[in-house]
Amino acid sequence: MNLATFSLATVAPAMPEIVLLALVSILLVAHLFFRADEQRLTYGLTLVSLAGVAALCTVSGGQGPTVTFYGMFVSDTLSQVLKVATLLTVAATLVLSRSYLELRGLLTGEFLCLALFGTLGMMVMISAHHFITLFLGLELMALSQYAMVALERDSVRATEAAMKYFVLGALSSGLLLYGMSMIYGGTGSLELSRVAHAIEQGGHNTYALFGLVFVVAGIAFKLGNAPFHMWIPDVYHGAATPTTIIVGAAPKIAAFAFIIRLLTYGLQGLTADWQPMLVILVVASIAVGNIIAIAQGNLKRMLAYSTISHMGFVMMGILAGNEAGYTAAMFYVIVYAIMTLGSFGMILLLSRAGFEAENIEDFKGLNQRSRWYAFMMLILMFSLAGIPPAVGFLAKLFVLNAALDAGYTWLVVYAVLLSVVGAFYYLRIVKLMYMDAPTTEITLDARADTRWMLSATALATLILGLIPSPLVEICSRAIAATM
Amino acid sequence: MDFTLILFYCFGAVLLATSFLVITVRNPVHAALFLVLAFFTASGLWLLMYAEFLAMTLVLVYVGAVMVLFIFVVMMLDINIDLLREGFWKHLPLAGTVGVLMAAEMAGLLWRSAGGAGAGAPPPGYSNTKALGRVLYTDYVFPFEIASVILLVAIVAAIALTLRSRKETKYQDAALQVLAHSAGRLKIVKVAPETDAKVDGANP
Amino acid sequence: MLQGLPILSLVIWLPIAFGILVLFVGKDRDPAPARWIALAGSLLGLFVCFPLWTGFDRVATMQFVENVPWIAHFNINYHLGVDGISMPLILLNSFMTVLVVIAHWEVITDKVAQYLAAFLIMSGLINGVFASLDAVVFYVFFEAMLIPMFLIIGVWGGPNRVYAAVKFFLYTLLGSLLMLAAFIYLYQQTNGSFEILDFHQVPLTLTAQVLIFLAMFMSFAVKVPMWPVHTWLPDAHVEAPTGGSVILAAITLKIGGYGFVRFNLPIAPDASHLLDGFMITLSLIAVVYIGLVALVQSDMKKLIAYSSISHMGFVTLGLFIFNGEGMLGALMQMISHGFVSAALFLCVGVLYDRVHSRQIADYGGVANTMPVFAAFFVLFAMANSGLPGTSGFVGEFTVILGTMKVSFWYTFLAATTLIFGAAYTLWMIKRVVYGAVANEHVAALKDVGKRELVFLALLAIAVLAMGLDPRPLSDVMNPTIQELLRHVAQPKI
Amino acid sequence: MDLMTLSLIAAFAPLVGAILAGFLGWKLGRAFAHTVTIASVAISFVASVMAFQQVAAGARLDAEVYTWLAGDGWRLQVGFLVDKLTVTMMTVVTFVSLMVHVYTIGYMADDPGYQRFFAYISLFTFSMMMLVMANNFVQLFFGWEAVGLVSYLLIGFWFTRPTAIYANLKAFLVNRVGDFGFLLGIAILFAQFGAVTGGLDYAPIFAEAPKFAAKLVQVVPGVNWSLMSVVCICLFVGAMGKSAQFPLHVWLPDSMEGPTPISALIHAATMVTAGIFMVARMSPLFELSETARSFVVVIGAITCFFMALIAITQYDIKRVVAYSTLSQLGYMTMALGASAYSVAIFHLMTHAFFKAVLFLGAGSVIIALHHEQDMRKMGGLARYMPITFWTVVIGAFANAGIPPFSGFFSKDSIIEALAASHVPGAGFAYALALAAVFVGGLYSFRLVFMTFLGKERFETHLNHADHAEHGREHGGSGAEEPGHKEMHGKPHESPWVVTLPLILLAIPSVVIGAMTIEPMLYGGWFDGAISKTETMEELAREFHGWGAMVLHSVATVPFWLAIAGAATAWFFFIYRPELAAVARKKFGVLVTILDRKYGFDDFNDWFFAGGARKVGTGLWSWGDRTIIDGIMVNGTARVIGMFASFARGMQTGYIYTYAFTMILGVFAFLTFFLFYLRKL
Amino acid sequence: MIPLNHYLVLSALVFAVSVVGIFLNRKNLIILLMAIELMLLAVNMNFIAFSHQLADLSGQVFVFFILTVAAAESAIGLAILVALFRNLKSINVDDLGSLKG
Repeated sequence: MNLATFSLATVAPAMPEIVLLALVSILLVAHLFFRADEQRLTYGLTLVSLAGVAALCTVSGGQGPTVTFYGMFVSDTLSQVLKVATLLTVAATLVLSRSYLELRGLLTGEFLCLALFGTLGMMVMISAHHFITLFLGLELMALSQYAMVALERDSVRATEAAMKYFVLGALSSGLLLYGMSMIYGGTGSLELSRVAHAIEQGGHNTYALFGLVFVVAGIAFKLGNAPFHMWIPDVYHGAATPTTIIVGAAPKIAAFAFIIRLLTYGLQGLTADWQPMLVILVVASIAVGNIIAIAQGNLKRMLAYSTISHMGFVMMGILAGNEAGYTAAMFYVIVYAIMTLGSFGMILLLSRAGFEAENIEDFKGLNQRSRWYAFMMLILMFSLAGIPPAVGFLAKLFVLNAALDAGYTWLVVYAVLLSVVGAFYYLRIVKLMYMDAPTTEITLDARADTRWMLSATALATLILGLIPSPLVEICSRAIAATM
Repeated sequence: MDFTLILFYCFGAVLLATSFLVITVRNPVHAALFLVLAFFTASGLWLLMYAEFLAMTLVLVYVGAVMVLFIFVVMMLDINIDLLREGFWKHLPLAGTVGVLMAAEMAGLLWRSAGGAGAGAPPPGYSNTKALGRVLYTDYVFPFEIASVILLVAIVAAIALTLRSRKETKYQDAALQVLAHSAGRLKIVKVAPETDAKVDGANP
Repeated sequence: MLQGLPILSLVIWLPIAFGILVLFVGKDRDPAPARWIALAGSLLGLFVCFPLWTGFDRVATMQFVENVPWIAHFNINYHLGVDGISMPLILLNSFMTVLVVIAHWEVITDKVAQYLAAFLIMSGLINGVFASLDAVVFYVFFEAMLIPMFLIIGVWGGPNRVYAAVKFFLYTLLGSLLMLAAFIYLYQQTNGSFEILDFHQVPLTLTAQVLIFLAMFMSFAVKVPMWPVHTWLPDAHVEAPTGGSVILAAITLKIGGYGFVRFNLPIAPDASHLLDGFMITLSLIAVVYIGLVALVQSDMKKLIAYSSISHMGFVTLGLFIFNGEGMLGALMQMISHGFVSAALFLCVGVLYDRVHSRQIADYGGVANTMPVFAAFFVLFAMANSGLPGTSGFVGEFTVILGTMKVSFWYTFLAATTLIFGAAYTLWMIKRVVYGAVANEHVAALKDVGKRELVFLALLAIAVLAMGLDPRPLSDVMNPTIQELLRHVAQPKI
Repeated sequence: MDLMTLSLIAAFAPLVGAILAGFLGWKLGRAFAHTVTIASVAISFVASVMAFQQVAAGARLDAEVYTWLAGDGWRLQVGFLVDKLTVTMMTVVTFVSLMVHVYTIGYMADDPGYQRFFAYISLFTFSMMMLVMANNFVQLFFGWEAVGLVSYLLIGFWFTRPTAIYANLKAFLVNRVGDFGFLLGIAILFAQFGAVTGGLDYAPIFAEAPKFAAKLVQVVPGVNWSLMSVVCICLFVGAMGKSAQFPLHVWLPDSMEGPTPISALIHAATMVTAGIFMVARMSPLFELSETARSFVVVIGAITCFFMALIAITQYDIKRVVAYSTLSQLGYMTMALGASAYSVAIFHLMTHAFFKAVLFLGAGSVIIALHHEQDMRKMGGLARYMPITFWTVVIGAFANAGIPPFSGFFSKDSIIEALAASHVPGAGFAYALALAAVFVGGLYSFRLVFMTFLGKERFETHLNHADHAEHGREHGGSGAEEPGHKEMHGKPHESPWVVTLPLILLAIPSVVIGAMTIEPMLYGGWFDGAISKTETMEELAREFHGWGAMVLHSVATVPFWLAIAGAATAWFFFIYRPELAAVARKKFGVLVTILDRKYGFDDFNDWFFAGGARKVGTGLWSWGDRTIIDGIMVNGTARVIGMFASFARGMQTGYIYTYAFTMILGVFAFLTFFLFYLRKL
Repeated sequence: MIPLNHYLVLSALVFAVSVVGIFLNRKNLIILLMAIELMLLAVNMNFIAFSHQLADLSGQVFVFFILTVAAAESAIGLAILVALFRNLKSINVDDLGSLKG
């Protein structure tokens, strides 16, 4: 064992993480020196950091998987793409929520630093090649998020949500770890490639199978699949809307990476065993998400339930167990992140000082108040509902295609039927915006950055719907490089 | 049945009993103390597996730090203990059934699994701590760094969540005082005089 | 003049581009620019359709083909082309869009730009539906079209518009999603092709065919609509603004019929043969049952809506008797119904704009105050009852000729439309147009203005021209029909 | 000019007239409207006469104008068949139409819809020409429906009258029932012959038909019917509708709501005879099915006799004539059934003239009395309007079949044909025909006597209560009519535009029978157009010239029956007018039955109209709204909604529920693996 | 020596007890946090048992990290608890029900 084995070459693949960590540390110290009304400097630096790291991601990292840090860390096209997506999502979240946070005094250095720490956790997860890094990345992300949810600390709702999130998150971590321990016992290794190798060599492996059950449960929790979904509505609802986006958008990308690394790479040999479990998750998620969402009057809760159903679809792509399925799921999850940004961004846009526009009723007559944003919301809602030409449709199409390819015809039909139920509540929003009279005459006075970012996300769903090929290509290349 | 096995059963029994008590006793302070006992027995069990470093760490970190924190918080939050046990028996049957069933399923499954004699004692001169230390800063340097970040996050989070300036405390901010000027304090409002037309309109 | 241009793309995207332009240019305060731009857009849209007619070779192959990869990874191509079945429908749609723009002029005063944009965009999307040769592209247009229509019904509709709009949307969505599942299945079967023409060729087991047939049936039967999935239509029609009803009746229903021709029949020929009894039964129920239901409607639009269902029953009947007469009749009926139902809805719109009621009971003796209008209304009513010399006759007659080759009793039931169709239409005419002036509203009516005269006259010319000389149209359709019948006759199992 | 050009001119000139009058009439005025339409119909008439001459000289036209629709191996065309049958019809139609056009100038002088009316009748002439000149079934059907359309428009011409718009709707729908059968017949022809004939042209179908004479089809499974019988009966159902044969006759009396000129033109002389013409045209088909002919003869007999009976009890002058028309159409139908097609056409022609006279005469009376139609309020008019009187008398004589008026020849030939026919039902028909001759004499002269002779009742009629009662009695027919309020002085003869057509039509009513019976029936005039039949041969054997026929008639039963009818009328309405009321009371039940027209209208209103509405309402409220919308559509939505609220309740908000659910999930997975997959 | 399955069963039982503790306890959030610690203890025991069985150190390293994370976790958990208590004046699990449905 020689401590001098570290060289730039071994560290280079992890450069984005390292840079980000360095920047966060600087920020953490620096923000203490800014006056309370100068926090926009911290904010600006945060955005710059995110953008810079994203740029760094695009240049560093090659095609094939580069494993470094003694098998702890892998850099490949997948990680590159997902990291960029994550970083941009977080950056977009911050841009969207700036005015909201400022008005509520939440735009503090702590908030931004925790957001960056969470992002770092996601990046670690995305590049994980080892159970330990998977777990640590997950925890880094989760702990930051627990804290961020609770950061609105005078709010009963926020702290309650944080508590629930924390307890259930810890429970799921426990389940995940228990599963990992079993898999470790079954395969004798914690490194994913060796785990995969051991499973392929080993034939029937009770420990690994036993562990698989808990691992899948843990993953399902992070992604938000029923019956492990119950934190989602409460946390989405209770957290301040920017935090909701932080919890709801980028982490799904990371969770997807987690699944790819763990299930489809590490436990590839057990595909036939996790597929039936995923079927149950998909069936339950799509039903729970779509049906309960109908009964919601709070938009954040409704979107939370819609998340559950969307994650059911993502799982369906994974379920297919082939490259096309993973590509579809990846496409779906990225698209979903964009749609989440947009739809929650609308809530931010409509909110004012002392007013949360989170009830569905608040969208009444939006078309009269602002044609443009009503239209943006329309695109987003139809995208979420999976109606072309918005990209949500293509995402669903690819996933269904993969599932059908894997022989799950009945599941496809089932998903499709429940999508109709789902379309109902998205339509309800559109109906309120376009077909009801506004209850208030207050004009939308959100700041330009929020407005531009919101329009950008909404238009992105439309443009991606019309020109999806580049993203599809990226996803498929990323998945192909990993497999 | 050799001695270690007996030791295992003893520790095992105590561990199970204390864990059960942790979740059932009325007083959270008692629960914390039972948890401490559980950790101690667990550390004993780990020693049986020659994981000396971790056994020590468990005692030091958990008993020494974490559980103290727990008890501190329990003490800090003035909680009405009597209320906390309401409805326990009501929920026990369902929760118990599921728990027992699950435990039975898991235990039964694992009992059936390949027993394995277990590895023997490590070779003489082997230091568990040394071995761990060796890999921790080489093979596991990356997770190690991440773990440190996690601790940092915990610090930041704990401070951000709990540190607060009390409302009743009065601070003087000299800078603000200097910056004060008349425009911020005094506002001259121009009131339009009532016009005749209005009077006429009101009194037709 | 337009040689070498991607005509079908123009046909699709030009109206959409104008729609977006209108959306941006249009101000709620001053709708005039939006109106003129929309008119220009619709006329231009119609203009670029002309090469489709003039340059169309009367053969069965796909023409004006454009094929560009869209999503290469899934082998989805932006593949467009028209044959003798789709081309007339595109013309019909572009024509109707012009009418709708003319018809809205003084009627819609609320959110004019959005209204027009919705119609222009929808027009382009519908053209896309008819021109797509790739299943996914088809589906995109097919679904996207729902959005503007949903808004049109829901925003500019009547009192119960929201219920109607949502019902319309969900009904249609339910059907179409199952079709999507079928498309995906076919994609697997063809080893990765979404080409509709490849779907036509792929061999399938009977079970698969039946399932595919039923999945697509759900989609197109809702669109047509066939009994018993028709109940969205009366609601949607009644609540929609006039323009919405026109497009809904004249065009979107045709998509259902078109879907059967383009998908069900050639993709699942054996299932089509197996289930023809089922389809014919539903069609005949539509003709008879809906005919009777139409008789007792007290709302003019509802009556016409039910009459549409009944007439569309002829389309499905004609398609599933598998002979040239039936098929030609069905297609003719589709075009004709486009003119006639649009005309009737516009007529009701003309009345509604003046009296703000659609109830038959609120009218009576309209002919006294609006003689010119009454003449048009009666003409269209006659076309609706299938009078020879009007377009309504061509399809019904040909379908009846074809049906008789299959069964006397099918024909017998189908031909009852001669009686029912006349009964409900003319009874309405009797109560609305004829009689003494019923109330002061009717007494105060003003006859149609120049603008209204334009669209009524255009439709009247279309109805009569098609009734008197349908041959050019049949010449366009026939080669495709023959090819289709040949294809359907070959088992695919 | 060649025949094709003539045909085109004859057919389309009225269309041009109609279009000009219709579109420009409102601008260019009344004179323009009637000038242009009369000119166009006159042109058409001249062209028809020229065509007649050419055809008489042996020319024949069977040619396509354009292909209407084509498919694989079949095409449907618009084309003209001009043979002797056609030219006969063309001449009659255009002549009567021309007369009616002229007459209308007088009759409609005060009407605000003057131009519209001219446009309509010209359009009608065009439609009728298309019908008679068709060389194929499609065009025939076009004409068939087009005349129906114009009839609809004209019956409802005074559209503010509730009765008029009731009548026109009824007429259209009843006709549609007939068309329904007609269309089925055409469709069967196409289905059976289409493969060989490649379309629906007459010539190839007639040529092919004999090969199918023995073909059987199973319309009702298990029952073999002759194909030709099915076809012919279906086609005849169409004729029943258009020619108002029992039980589809109900529309014709109501159609009298229209202005009188069109009653004359459409509902007496031309359109209603389209069915007769059609069957005659189809004679090659009907000759192949005895069953069908038997059906035809029975229907004709029933119509002929029973409708004549109703005419006796009617008081509305136009309705009397209308029922008389029904009866006469019954004669023609019987002739068709008896295979005496040319006789039917012959009667069609004579009837066209004399019935036009009767209607126009009645119209003349109606103008004179300012739109009074009730015969009880007439009487003694002969002295005020002699021309009308004499022409109507001629019409009545012809109608009653008194020699040597034209009606005699045709009617007597029909009775002869029935006697000679061997088709089943001919005997029955013969008996009823004879009875109808008596009734015909009775109602014809009742009309003449009540209207023109006897006491003058028109001065005292302006009693509103009375008027209202009368209105009810006739289905409200006498309701408000423009300009009908006060009687200004005595009635006087109508202007020349009214009387001239009367005279011009009365002349052929007298002479046409005698002039044309020989060439038309026995001179082989219709050879090649109408099938030669046994019946005709038998009649030909007995025929020895028109003079002999007149002389011989004195020795036959029909003659004396007609005389007896006339005498009875004289007895009751001139000699002992008070007895009429007594007889009415005595035969109360019978009179009620006749007054109620055998209850057909009530039955139709109750069963068909009411029934359809009931069923429709039922299907709508139960089928559509309750079952499909209520249970299936909204029910599904409700169930999902209920399920959603229930499922929502599971999200209790308590951590332990959430944790419990998660653990249950894990537990389920474990159990699933352990017991279901047996993997662990 | 003690067979592997003994450890596994023991940790499974502890795991089960801790899980039951989470959903049985309806009153005291602190007990919940303790149950979570107990759960991690069970996991750790598993890892060490396997590590011992396989004579592979990585399991023990994992435990090391788990301990670290668990400490951080309890710190954050308790911080949240304190924040919650300030708002709610209670740490009764039953009082945590304002977000539901």
